[in-house]
Amino acid sequence: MTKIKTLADLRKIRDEVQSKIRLRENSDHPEQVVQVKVGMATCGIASGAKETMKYFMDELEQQAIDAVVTQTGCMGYCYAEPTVEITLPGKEPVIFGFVDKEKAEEIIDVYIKRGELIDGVIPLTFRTIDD
Amino acid sequence: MPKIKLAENTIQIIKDICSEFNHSEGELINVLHKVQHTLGYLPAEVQEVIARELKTSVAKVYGVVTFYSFFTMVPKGEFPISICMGTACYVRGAEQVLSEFKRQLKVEVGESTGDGKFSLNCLRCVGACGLAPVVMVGEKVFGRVSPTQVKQIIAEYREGCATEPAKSA
Amino acid sequence: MTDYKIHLLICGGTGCKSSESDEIKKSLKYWIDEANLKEEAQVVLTGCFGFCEKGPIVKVLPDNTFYVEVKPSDAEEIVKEHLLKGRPVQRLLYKDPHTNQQISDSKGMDFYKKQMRIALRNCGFINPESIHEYISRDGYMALGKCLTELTPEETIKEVKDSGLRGRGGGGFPTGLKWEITRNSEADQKYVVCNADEGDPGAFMDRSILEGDPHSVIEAMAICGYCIGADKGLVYIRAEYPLAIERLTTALRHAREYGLLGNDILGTGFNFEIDIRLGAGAFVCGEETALIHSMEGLRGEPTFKPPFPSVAGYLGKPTNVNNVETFANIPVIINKGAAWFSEIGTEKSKGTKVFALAGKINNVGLIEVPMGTTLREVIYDIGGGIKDGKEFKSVQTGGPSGGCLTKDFLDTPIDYDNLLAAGSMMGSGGMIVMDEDDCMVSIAKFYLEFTLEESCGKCSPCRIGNKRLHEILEKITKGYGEEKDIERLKLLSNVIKDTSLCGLGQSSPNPVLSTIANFEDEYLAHVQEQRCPSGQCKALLKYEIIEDLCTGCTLCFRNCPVGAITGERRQPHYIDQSLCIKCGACYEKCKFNAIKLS
Amino acid sequence: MDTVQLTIDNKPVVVKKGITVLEAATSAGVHIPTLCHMKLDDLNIENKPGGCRICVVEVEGRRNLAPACCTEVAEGMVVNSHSIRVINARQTVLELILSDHPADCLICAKSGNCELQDMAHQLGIREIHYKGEQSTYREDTSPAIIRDVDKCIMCRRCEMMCNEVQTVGVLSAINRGFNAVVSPAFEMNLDHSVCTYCGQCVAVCPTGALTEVDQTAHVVRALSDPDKTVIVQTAPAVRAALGEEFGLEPGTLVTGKMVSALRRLGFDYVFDTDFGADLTIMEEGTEMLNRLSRFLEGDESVKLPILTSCCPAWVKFFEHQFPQLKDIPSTARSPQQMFGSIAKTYFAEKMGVERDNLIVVSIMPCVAKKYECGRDEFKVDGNPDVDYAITTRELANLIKLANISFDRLPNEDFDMPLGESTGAAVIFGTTGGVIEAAVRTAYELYTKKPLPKLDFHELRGMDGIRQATIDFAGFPLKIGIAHGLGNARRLLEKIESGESEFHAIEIMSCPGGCIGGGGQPYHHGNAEILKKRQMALYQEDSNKKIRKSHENPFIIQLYEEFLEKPMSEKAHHLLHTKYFDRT
Repeated sequence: MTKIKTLADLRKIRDEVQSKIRLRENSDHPEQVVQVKVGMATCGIASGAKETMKYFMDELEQQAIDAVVTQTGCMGYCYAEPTVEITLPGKEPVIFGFVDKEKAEEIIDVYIKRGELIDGVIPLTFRTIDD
Repeated sequence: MPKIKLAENTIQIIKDICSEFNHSEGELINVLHKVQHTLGYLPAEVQEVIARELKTSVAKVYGVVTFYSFFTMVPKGEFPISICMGTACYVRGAEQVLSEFKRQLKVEVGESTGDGKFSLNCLRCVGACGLAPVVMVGEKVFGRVSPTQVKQIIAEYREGCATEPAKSA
Repeated sequence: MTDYKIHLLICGGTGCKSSESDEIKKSLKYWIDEANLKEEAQVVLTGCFGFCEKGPIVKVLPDNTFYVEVKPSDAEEIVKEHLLKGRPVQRLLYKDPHTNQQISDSKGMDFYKKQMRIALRNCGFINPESIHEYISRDGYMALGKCLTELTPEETIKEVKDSGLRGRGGGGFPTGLKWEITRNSEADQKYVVCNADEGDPGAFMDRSILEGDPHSVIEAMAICGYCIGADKGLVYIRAEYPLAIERLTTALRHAREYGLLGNDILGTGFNFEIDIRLGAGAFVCGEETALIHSMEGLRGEPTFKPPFPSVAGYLGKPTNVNNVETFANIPVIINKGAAWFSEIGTEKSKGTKVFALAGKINNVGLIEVPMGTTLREVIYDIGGGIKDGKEFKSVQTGGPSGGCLTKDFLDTPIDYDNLLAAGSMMGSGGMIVMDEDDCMVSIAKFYLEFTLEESCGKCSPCRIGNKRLHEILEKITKGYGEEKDIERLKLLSNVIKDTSLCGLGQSSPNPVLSTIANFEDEYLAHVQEQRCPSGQCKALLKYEIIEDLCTGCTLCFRNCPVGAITGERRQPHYIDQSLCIKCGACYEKCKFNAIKLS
Repeated sequence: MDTVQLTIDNKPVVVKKGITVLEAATSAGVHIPTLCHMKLDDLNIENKPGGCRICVVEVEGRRNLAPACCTEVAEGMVVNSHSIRVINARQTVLELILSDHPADCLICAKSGNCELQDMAHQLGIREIHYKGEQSTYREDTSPAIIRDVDKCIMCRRCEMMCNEVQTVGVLSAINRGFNAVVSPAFEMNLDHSVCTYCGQCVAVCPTGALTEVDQTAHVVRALSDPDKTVIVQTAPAVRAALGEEFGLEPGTLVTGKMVSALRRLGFDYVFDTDFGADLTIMEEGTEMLNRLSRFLEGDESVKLPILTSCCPAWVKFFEHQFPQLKDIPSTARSPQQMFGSIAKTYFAEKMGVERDNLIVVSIMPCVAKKYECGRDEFKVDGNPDVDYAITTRELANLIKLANISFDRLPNEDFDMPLGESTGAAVIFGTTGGVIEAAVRTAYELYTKKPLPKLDFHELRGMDGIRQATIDFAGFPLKIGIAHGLGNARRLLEKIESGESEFHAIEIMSCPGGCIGGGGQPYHHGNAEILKKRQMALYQEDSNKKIRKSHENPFIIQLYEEFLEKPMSEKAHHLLHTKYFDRT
């Protein structure tokens, strides 16, 4: 890793990362990837988020679905842990609650592969600093 | 208190940890953490070595060890059981779960079973309030535990299927 | 890939479920089938929309139409009018109470989203172990701005103007604290982040450190710049292994990128952060106790003044803020004090994170603007009380706070209002209680906590709380007298008035607030030896209903103390003087012949 | 001088900036009650944890009551020390403390001297409204100190004394909450610890949680045994403090009354430890001169400085903490032990009493002396040179027990020969006194010239560490003095690091020396009392006809008849000792 020596360096890195993300989000390119974010705070892990994350990684790889599975912090929906956010190419992110193996399987089969929403979607209930 | 002589290599481990923290008295709590992490507990003899290495009084070390609930002078059970007594768990029945564990294991909080398999402790909020009441066995979290499940949880560990313990939640 | 053109989202949150979500779903499906839209429209049950007072809610995608208070009988009209003819059903749209205008596109009605995420802005969005993702969301830009564009004084002014107050509970103005520490002359100063979150049932700080550790690092560096410190310490609970791990990773990345260390961003500013582990002592949340703990001592508080901002860690000026306070700082710098101070109430700016838990449907970590009412939090965000039970009380402020009744539900949450209501903001635990909770037992529960966590240094806290607890114990065991209630009040007030630190000064609050708000429950305990919510075991009475008892002797055989007598095939009888209320008979009886009163 | 003006109980007061409300109130004649707070002016000893909360006052504009002992005065502050709110709080807090305290005042060792008892009286507590569990602990009986921890009120004075003043580090607060208490590590007994038995914890304990081991019953039994000859020796500091127990002004010398009281108690001979002190000077002074002259001759095996060894707590301190230095202190026994040794040999022989039938009792300002007389090195076939060491306080109790009106007693003289002493021996009781006595003798022995003046003011005072250079006829003798073991530690560390060089050092464990010993009448935090006792000893010294130890005629006689000369083989055997590494 190279050191960030000036504010300009920092801005450059920010812009690079942002454009990378934007590229991933906005491009209509068919090869673009599905993004899977698993809430991996203590509450999530206590409810089995690690197993859920592993399942997504294994299953998506086995089914040759181009996807990036990452972890994130607490989404706030402790009552519905484990929570997973799926972003299909060109679409708004969708959060699912109570994602155990069965639910993950359903998410892959129905939502990721077919684009059909399934029960258990958690609507966003908050505004952010960007709103 | 009977004096146990510590093994030479145990003393060396403690000395090494103290060196790592520059034998600084101000690092006492960090030292205690690390030693407890390594040895499992902090018996009197260990505290004496730490006091000597950090050039402080053993009374002071003992005063610190007994102040913080994280430090223990007795070894924990093979399967340490912790009941979350955070408010969220309390209002969802943690107390009943705790008394069931006490009844089943025939131990009080802070004690270990005779066979050394289980020790029982309370802790304050695991943070899995959505799963209240919560019980931890080792690192494993059991959520929404009811008193009736207690027997089953214990049985699964006792029968030695600890590698694949009861399903959580 | 099936491509539905239309999605109908029905709120299936536990709160809404009781209002027939399943029926609505069934009904919608029926009419969609009838209309031959099976291939076009899909019905999906969702989690809570956070607008339960207007539930059940049906949202139609992609046009974002937001229907409120939908009944199963409305399904036909929604399908026929909206789906087939493209005409939204006007009467089901939300009406703005001020303008009386109907709002069809939910994008224009974000106001129903009661939450506003500032401190939690990155939690659940970014990978906490990726500094890149943090940077992509303007991470470290605030630090950059301070170091290159603002003087420390200007930065402090920004923080002061924002109106940010300490989120650890006390609510001391953050900017002022920074200024005082800046003005203390010393060769060395320290920035301390208090991450010793100890309230039972609170996990705000842990979630921030687990989800967005860099925001705290960045803020500490900004604070260091402002007060003239080059060293920061995070005092974190050892019980938070994941938070420690994520913070350690984040610190390493920040160092590797030169965002910590010497000559940060080429400005000549040096700043380094170390981690200090707590070891399980709630009192270490008090800043002087925390400092002593970091020095390797027993975490006993000392009298203030001198305040840590004058003489703190190793006797040097030390600025202590908690995690959530720090997490707000980068946003304030980036978006400006004016933006921040727009949010909240007159004296409490910004938002507050709460760990919402207890007898509530949507247990979770929430962040709301100051001024949001308790009702909005409990019913809209929290989805109401679990299992359709009656709301009884909400407890804020942890062991230092109080229990508020439904009379306070419309109180806008801020520091001063909660204090005036007899509770306090605290660090952000919010526990909801229902009709089954005994308020005397709740007060006793909190005192048990204080008792265990009192450091023992000052007499009122060490002995006074013990005595308070003993009186409560006596009451819950059925030996209470009416004068005990007066005694509780008197002793509580002296403990508050004379204790050395905040822990003792606030420890009787749960007792005082439950007496103030639920005196009738106390009276029932002491006058009638009765626990209205049936929680106090010792006050329960097991009785055999003669008509239902078959005389099977099962209860007789299971009673551990021989309190049950009776002939076979004759009704049995429980001797109340012998009964230990273990409930074994109640559990074993196959004929429901044992009643509890 | 910066001042601030404030109002205390409606009275405007102008005080120095930076002082506490408590100090300001005291200066204005308002007596705010305190319990945990203790301050010994001039000795840099202060305990103010702000823990007991008895001294709370109402400060206008503050939400909570403020502890007067740690609240600094501020301009315009309005303080009310006795509003109904304050009185109610103060009484309630005291009731709480009493609710966790055994109510056995009638039979408590501290009864009549207990600050908690006084407080209950002062605040008019007539009922304890709070009842509940009381903390109970095992009683710890060591050779010198009893810890009855049930009576601990967590004032932390003993902990402060043990750690900050004495740097012994045996006591610490342990546990927390209701279970918090002050204790040695692992709640072990003191005799398993590095405790020096200096007794400063006992000296400051406000209640009966820390007391000395009471041996008065043994003494009474010995006195009533017709087969025993019971002799008594009294340490120099006792005569300057005993009167306080009978209502006399601190600093009143009661030597003559003390002697007559002891005689009335039935002691067969009333002797003076001062005789032992003069003997100590002969041995220690000679040893010092020996080492010094060998050092000056270039003998590299000689270790300097020489350290005094009269104080048993100091001896135990270096045996635990500085065993590497155990060769430097003088090998001379303490005056108590020299006296005992001579009494049970020379005197017993002279009187024709069997050793077993001679009981030596010593009256000491000290609790460590109880431990010292029990050390194995000071026993012959199991029979100790000194049988019982009782404190000044215990003596007062004996006198009361014997219905003696102390203030009406005539002044009587010590018995001879072991009752004769010099002014040099008297000042053994204060810091600086031993070394001054040693200098008086060593100077004359070394220079063979009489001293031009006897008072060495440069060696006197109350500073914790003092140093002075005495001109020994052209040779500058560098002297160090430390009182309080913390000061001793600092001095030793300076020596170890080579920062300071001394030829001779005097160390006393207790602040002020033996006048402030753990067995003295309780000073209750008043340092003036210690100073008055010190003045009394210097007064006694200057009143004495003989003021140099080597001029004590009976000492001269003792050497002629029995010991031959200082450091002789016999002297070595009877008057010197050795030290042990106790780590």
